[in-house]
Amino acid sequence: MLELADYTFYFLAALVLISGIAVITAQNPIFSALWLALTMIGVAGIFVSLDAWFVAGVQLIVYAGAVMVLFVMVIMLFDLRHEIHAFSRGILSGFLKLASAGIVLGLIVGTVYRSAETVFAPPPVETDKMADVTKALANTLFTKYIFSFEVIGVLLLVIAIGAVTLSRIRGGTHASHD
Amino acid sequence: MPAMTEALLKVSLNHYLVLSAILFTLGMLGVLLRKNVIVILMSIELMLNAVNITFIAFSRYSGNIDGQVMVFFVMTIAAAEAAVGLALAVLIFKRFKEVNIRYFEHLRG
Amino acid sequence: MGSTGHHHHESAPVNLTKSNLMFVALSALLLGGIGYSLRGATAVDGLFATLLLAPLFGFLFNGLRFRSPNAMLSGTVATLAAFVSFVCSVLLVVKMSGAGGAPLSAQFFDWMVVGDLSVSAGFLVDKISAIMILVITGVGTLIHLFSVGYMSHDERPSKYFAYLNLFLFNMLLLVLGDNLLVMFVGWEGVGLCSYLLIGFWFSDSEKAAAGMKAFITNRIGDAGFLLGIFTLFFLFGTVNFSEINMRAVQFGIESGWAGPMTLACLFLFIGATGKSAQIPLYVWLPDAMAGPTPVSALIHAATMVTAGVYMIVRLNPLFLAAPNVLHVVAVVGGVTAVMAASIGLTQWDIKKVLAYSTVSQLGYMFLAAGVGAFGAAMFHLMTHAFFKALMFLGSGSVIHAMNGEQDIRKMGALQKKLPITYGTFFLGWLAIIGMPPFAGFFSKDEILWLSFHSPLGHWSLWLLGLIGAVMTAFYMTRLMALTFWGKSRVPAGVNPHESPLSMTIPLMVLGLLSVIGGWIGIPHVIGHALHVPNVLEHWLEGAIHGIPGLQPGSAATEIALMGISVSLAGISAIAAFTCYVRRPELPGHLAARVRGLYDLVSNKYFVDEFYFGKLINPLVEGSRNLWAYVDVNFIDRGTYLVSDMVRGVGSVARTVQNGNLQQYALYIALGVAATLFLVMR
Amino acid sequence: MLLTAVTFLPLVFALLIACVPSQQTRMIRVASLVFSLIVFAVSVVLVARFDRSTAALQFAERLPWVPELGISYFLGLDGISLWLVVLTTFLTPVIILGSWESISTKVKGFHASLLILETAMIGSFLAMDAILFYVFFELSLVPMYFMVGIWGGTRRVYATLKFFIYTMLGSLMMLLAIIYLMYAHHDTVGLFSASLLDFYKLQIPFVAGTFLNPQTLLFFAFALAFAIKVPMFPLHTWLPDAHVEAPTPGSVILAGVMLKMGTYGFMRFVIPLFPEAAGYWAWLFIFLGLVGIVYGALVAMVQPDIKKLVAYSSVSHMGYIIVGLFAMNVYGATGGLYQMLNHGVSTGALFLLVGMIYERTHSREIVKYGGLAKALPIFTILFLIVTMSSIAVPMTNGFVGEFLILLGTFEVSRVYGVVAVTGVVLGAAYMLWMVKRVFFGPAGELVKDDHHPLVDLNLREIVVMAPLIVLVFWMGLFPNHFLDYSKASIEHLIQTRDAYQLTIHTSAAPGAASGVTSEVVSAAETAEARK
Amino acid sequence: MNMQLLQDVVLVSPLIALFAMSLLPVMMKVFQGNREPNPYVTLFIGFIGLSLATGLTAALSGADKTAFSGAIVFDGITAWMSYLVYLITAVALMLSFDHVATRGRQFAEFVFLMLSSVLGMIILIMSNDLIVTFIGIETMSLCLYILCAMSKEDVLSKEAAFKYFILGSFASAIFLYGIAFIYGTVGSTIFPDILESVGTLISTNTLFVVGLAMVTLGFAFKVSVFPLHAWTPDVYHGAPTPVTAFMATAVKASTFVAFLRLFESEGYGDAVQFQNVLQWLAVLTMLIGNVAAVMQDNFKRMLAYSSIAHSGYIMVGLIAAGFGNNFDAGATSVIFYLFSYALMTLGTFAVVAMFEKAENSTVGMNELKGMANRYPLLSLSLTVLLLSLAGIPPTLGFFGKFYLFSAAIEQDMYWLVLWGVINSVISVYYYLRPIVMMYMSDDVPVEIVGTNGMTRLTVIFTAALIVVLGLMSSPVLKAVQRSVTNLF
Repeated sequence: MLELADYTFYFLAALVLISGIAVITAQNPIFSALWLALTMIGVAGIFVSLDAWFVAGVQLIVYAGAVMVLFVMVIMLFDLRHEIHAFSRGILSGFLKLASAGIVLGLIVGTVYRSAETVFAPPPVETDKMADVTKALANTLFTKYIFSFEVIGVLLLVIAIGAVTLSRIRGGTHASHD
Repeated sequence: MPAMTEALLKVSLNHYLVLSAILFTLGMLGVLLRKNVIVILMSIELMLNAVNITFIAFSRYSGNIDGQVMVFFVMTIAAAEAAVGLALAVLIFKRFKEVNIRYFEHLRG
Repeated sequence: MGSTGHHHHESAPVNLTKSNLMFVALSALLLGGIGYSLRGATAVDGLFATLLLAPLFGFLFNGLRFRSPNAMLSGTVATLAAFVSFVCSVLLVVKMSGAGGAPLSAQFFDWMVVGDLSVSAGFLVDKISAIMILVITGVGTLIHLFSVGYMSHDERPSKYFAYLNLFLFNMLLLVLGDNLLVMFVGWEGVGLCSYLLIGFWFSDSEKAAAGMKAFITNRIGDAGFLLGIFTLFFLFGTVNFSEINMRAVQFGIESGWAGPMTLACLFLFIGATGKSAQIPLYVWLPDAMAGPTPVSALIHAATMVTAGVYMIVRLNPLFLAAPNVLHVVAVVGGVTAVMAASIGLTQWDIKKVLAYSTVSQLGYMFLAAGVGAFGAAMFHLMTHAFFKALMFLGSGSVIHAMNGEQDIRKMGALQKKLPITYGTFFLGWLAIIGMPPFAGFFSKDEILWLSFHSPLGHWSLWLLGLIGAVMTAFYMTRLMALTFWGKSRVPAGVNPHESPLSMTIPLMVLGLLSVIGGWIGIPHVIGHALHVPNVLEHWLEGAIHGIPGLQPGSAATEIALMGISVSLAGISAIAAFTCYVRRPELPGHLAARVRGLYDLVSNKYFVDEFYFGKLINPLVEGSRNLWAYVDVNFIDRGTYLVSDMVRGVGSVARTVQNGNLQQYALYIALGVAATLFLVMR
Repeated sequence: MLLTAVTFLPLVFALLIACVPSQQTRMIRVASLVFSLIVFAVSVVLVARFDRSTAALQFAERLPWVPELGISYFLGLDGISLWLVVLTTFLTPVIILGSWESISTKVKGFHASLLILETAMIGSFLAMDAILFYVFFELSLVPMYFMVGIWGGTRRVYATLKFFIYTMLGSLMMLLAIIYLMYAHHDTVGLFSASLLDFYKLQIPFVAGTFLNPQTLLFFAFALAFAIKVPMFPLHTWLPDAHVEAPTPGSVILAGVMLKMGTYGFMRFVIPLFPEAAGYWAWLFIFLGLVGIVYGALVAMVQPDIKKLVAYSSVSHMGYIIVGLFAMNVYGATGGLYQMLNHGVSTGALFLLVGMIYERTHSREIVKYGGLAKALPIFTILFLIVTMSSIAVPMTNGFVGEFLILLGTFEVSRVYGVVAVTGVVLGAAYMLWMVKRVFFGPAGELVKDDHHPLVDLNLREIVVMAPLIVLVFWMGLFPNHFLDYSKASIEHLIQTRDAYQLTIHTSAAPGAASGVTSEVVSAAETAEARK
Repeated sequence: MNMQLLQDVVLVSPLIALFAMSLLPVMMKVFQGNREPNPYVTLFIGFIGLSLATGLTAALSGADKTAFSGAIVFDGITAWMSYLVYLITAVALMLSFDHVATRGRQFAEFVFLMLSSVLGMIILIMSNDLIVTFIGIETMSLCLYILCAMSKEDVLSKEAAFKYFILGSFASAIFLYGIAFIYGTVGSTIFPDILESVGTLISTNTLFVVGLAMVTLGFAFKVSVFPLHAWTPDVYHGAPTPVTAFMATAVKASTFVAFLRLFESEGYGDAVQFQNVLQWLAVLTMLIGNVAAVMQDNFKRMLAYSSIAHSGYIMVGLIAAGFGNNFDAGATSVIFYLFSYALMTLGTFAVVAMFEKAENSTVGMNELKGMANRYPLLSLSLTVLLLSLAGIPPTLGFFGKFYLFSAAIEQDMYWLVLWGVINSVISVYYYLRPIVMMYMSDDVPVEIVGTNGMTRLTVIFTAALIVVLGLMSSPVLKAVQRSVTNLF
């Protein structure tokens, strides 16, 4: 008996996959970006279907929001339009690329069916409310994972400075033009 | 037979894992096949998203909240990566006036 | 020749000081050596030491002033050195016979002591070596003396005399050594001197090549000798002659071919064929005539080439224990005697004739040894030393007179111009063709008789000897006729003149010896009638084992055989005289009749051609191929193949590293796929 | 301390030389000569204080180096290594004097390299710890590499690389084997040790007839390293190239000492460590040695280049040594050891002489010579003497060694003996043929050049050659003066080959008996005793 | 603040100190109105930061404990490897100070990023949790991507940075995916938990094996193991040489430690297939590195390939540690090798740095021709360094290789060692080539221009150290052994 949750999953999965395929097939990067945003939203939906409310929210804000804006801005900056050679050429390498990706996929899927089912055969425990999950998440984050959390903070600072640095790099031929 | 099909169609952990595997593969293919560096960056984001689905799915089905924390970290790092990547992209665009990776083959041999 | 030589003479004063320095140093070394060897020495030790070291001193003296053109000084010192040796030899022999014939020995120092092998520098004079040292130092002294005149015009007489003295030293080592190893030292040493002296006029490529040929051919023999030493050492645990002989007797007679003693004797005989120029290793000796003629007389006639015979005689109990080898020795000796003699029939070079004659006469000695007649072998060795040295020196005198000409077709009627030479040569001729009562008659006759009569002999061996004797008479008469008799064919501008006294005195002494030398070994059939004892046989008694199973022979047979050989030789000589003096056109006709045979013989049976064409050149060519194919093309090529493989893979790796980012990503993806696949398998 | 002194004095001297300004070439040369003579003097002291009655290690010094893996600084001297050390210290001053004029560029570097090389070589002969040995063994490659590569001929880079890589390949296999032995020792005794003395005590499993058993594999790993160094027949091709391109001193040291490190390795490591395998595979090594003798001689015969000819003659001579060692009797082993010294002296001398003539004509092509005997008599005499030594004419050193080897070979098998003896003939053939073409006959194109008349050897060159010539005869006439020192060791090796043990000679090492050393040694001994 | 947290914070005090000091120059720059502080001051502050961190690490050493709920561990290896990374960083800073491509207007940021990268490395070294490992790797890598681009050179460095970035992120995604699988199967990402379940899961649960393989490959990328090595030559070539030196040594050292920690379990004993795959990767890594290096004419590229090959050697030790019965011996050999490798590589790259005169020049082999005539000491030092890389005794490189091979032989991995030996022989060929150029050519040498006192010092210092420590490797070995077994 398929329930609503199952149909929801299939819908979201279709959304994620279709938009995912579109991301890598769209000739125009700006469309890729838009499709990527849709994928992110789909993934956020998947998160919700897995009761990860808080993470879904963060996904929407950080990914579909901030990161995508970054992408779009850069694309606008470059003023890129339709590309003539969007895909790399080469029959052999193309075949190998598809084949290797296919093998990886096949192996993982095969493995999933061989082992995950047995490990997680019992149905998942239902968690009650969204708030509980978020609370538990916060608890874990600030106790068990406090070190990682702090380091991530430092990392963001470093990256901020680094990104600024990158944008200010001058030298070589440019330096001489100054 | 229908029962079998139904058992297969009934959403379980495996479905999420397969979904994430496919998405991951799509991301891989994007990195492998697309020539525009921006799209390659996007493909990497796809891969990270796929990983996130795996984390959340495992977390949910094992009742272990740690997975969600990890997703949290991954997202942050993904954002950092995107920042650095785009900054680099801008940098090379300034130098090469191109973002097609086939122009970046000076280092070889 | 002259210009470069002068150049060195001019620069000599500077360098001479250096060599003087060396001279002083080496003299000190030598004196030290003498002192060392005389530590607590008895008189015998001292005699041995002086005997050996005198020529060595001469060598060093002349060797260090090798640039000096002063033939007089060099020659005098060298001759004196040889003479001192001779005096010592005489003293030693006298001392020995005074002591009842017991061998005298001297041990100087331990040479090699390893494991069970213990070799000392030990020397021994017994009755066998007594004959040898007397011949060597005696004839040697004469030849040194002869050389003083002969080499007076040479550029480097000092070097020559140095070599000659070194040869004497080594030859004495050879005969005096009380064990196989010391003998081998001399054995190789004389080979070395022979090499140096044959190639003495090294500017001529052919002469240098002749020296090399001699050395290498000898080396083949030496290799056999070494194997013989090894076999004997592992059989008896010693290399000492007396012990070997003693043990050989204890071991008894060995039949078959694979026994250790037989093998050892065969190996040693290979050595003997090398040194004594027997089939198949005789080829070096005719070429060795490239050296100065006195050298030919001393080394290649009187002394060194007889070393093989001496060695067999020295080890006679051992050889008697291996009768099969003795048969081989006899057959090889007999065949060599005939074959060399036949080649001698057709040679035109005066020295070549004598060389083949030497090979032939050495064959007789081996024939004698092979039938167990070791005494006869020693006897013939001695007489041969006298008359062959005489003839070589005589030929040297002729060549000297003819300004270096050696072709007898360009001589003739020299008997007037060179009376002393002719006279002495004549005596030698009579001796070698075996006319009684000259030296050769007695020794050769004893060999023929014993080869017939000895239980180890056979009538066919006698026949071989007889044929050889007939041929000898023919070619020797031919030589006499073409050189001294008949009409003069001397080219215009050459004025032969008799040699100086220093050269003729040795000739005369040797001529005398050629006449009387044989009298010490007068056969019993004659001696009995004349009441003359066989001194030599008496002398060698005890030192040499008698022929086992020898029955007293019938006197009639012996006399009959003697008559046959002497008369046939006489007829042969007369035939030769007829051919070359009376009717000089005859030999040409005869040769034309048997053209094929004549060509075969006059080309020495094409043995040299065979050796070079079938053995040596293929070896050299094969070595070139070895080098080209194994070293260069196979091993090196293989090495390069590996390095090329590495480089090939390296260039593939470079191509793969094409700079394309997605290609790299592909490698990662492939790596992931492969790893996952392999890990899960 | 004596052994340390003789080993490391050259290194110290090399450092001193390095401090001299490069322009002071004369001072560098003189200093190197004096220094190398000092080292030689120290080695003579070793000889003088050597107790020849024992096979045990003398003057032993042992200090922990890497105790975690049982590696120690362990030097010791016995009858096998004594003369090789002396040979090294003897040849070094000869080489320095011999290269007085021929090395004119980078003089400082050259002498420093030479002295470092001396340390490495002496160290290899003295090291009684496998790793220490390996260190010296490999270290010796480096200065040699530079000597060939910097002061060599036109194809020097090729030759020196070939030399280096060939040798390295072999020695790395040996390194693996050494490591295996260290663990084998650890497994059986419970302690790490890289000491040869401890290795000797190991019982390494051996199965006759198969290849894949520990002892056989270890045997071949060691043998490969040494066979390349020697070099044995199919692995010899680096040698002619290296010799031809090397400068004279390089050739001398290479032929004189470095090749002996290979044969020494066979004596010190291969045969006593793996007695069963060595016995079982002796036929193979004798066979290859015989092939080397004959092949080297034949190929030498057809060489157009004098130096290459001498190089191939080395292949032939080293073949004798291998055959002698694997005859595994006292004659073969003694002869082998003696031949190592002989070869060092006579081939070293030959290379020096070839170098001297090369300095005059700048060519080594045999066809361009001829009639040299007339132009350069002193040179010719010396060359002939050395030739005689090389082809083993009695009364020269070569004979004693070759005779004993052949004797030993013959004891193993008559067939081997007969084959080996052919080398005697072939040896004479190639050397004398070369002598004939170079020295005799009419003057060749290089010799008759009137504008540049050849000058005979000067006093320095004679002084260089004199000690070698003296040795040729000394060693030929009085071999016991040398062999007496080695007798005990060789007999010990041969007689107890299947259960070879070495002990440390305690009483007769007055110089080595410093407190620390003896303590360490005795500690090590008690540790062994406990086992 | 509870006591536990305080103790934990104390344990990471070196990191805090380092980070604080690294921020200082940047802050100065900000407060001075974007005016670059005196580079000497920047360098000095960097050194102070490193010394502080070193001092604090030393003060804390001896503590063998985990912190932050088992996220990090501070044991002997942590301390020892931290010293090494600090040392490398100090040298790399000196090289950067001298180098034409890195000194100048952004030196403060450069130092900041480099020290931040060190921060990531130390986290990586002390990480006891896969997610911390991941964060450490990312911190380290993201800084490195930027550092690679921070050259005055315009084309190659940018391309290198971008390639490195894309491939690095790609590999990170794979690494992360592996973590996800491990998390899913083990239920935790903490090393002790994972290592405890390795024994049971590796033969029963394929998903776990896939996860482990992916994590392994993630590490493999960072240490450039075949076939994830392809970025190495390009990035090493394009990056400014001081950064290359830093990457080649510090990254490898820290990543291998984390890699090693993943294998500190008895459970791998039966994982034959896993072992086989790793062995093949090791062999192919050695081969591809050495064989490709043979064909290089560019000195820097050659060194890049050689660094790939060295990863292969280290893998030998790693496999011996992971799949044998004596983890300590294997780990000791790996750490010892990392130490020796770092010294040799730093010295060699320092020579490369000296030869780079212009901003976008690369050093061809030919430029070394005749160098010995002009710069004898420098040539001698480079010779020592190269011989050490080739593993010729008595240098440190020889002993490094010796211990690696010893560890593998102890585990009867002869096949692997044999390949190691074959590769060592191949490597000799190309390591000798620069020596040939320097010594065996009479060409007029290139002149080294510019101020490079510290670089020169580095070359000579490392060369001397290599010889001295080679002859006295025992103390070093003992220290490493103690650090591995935590017996202080």
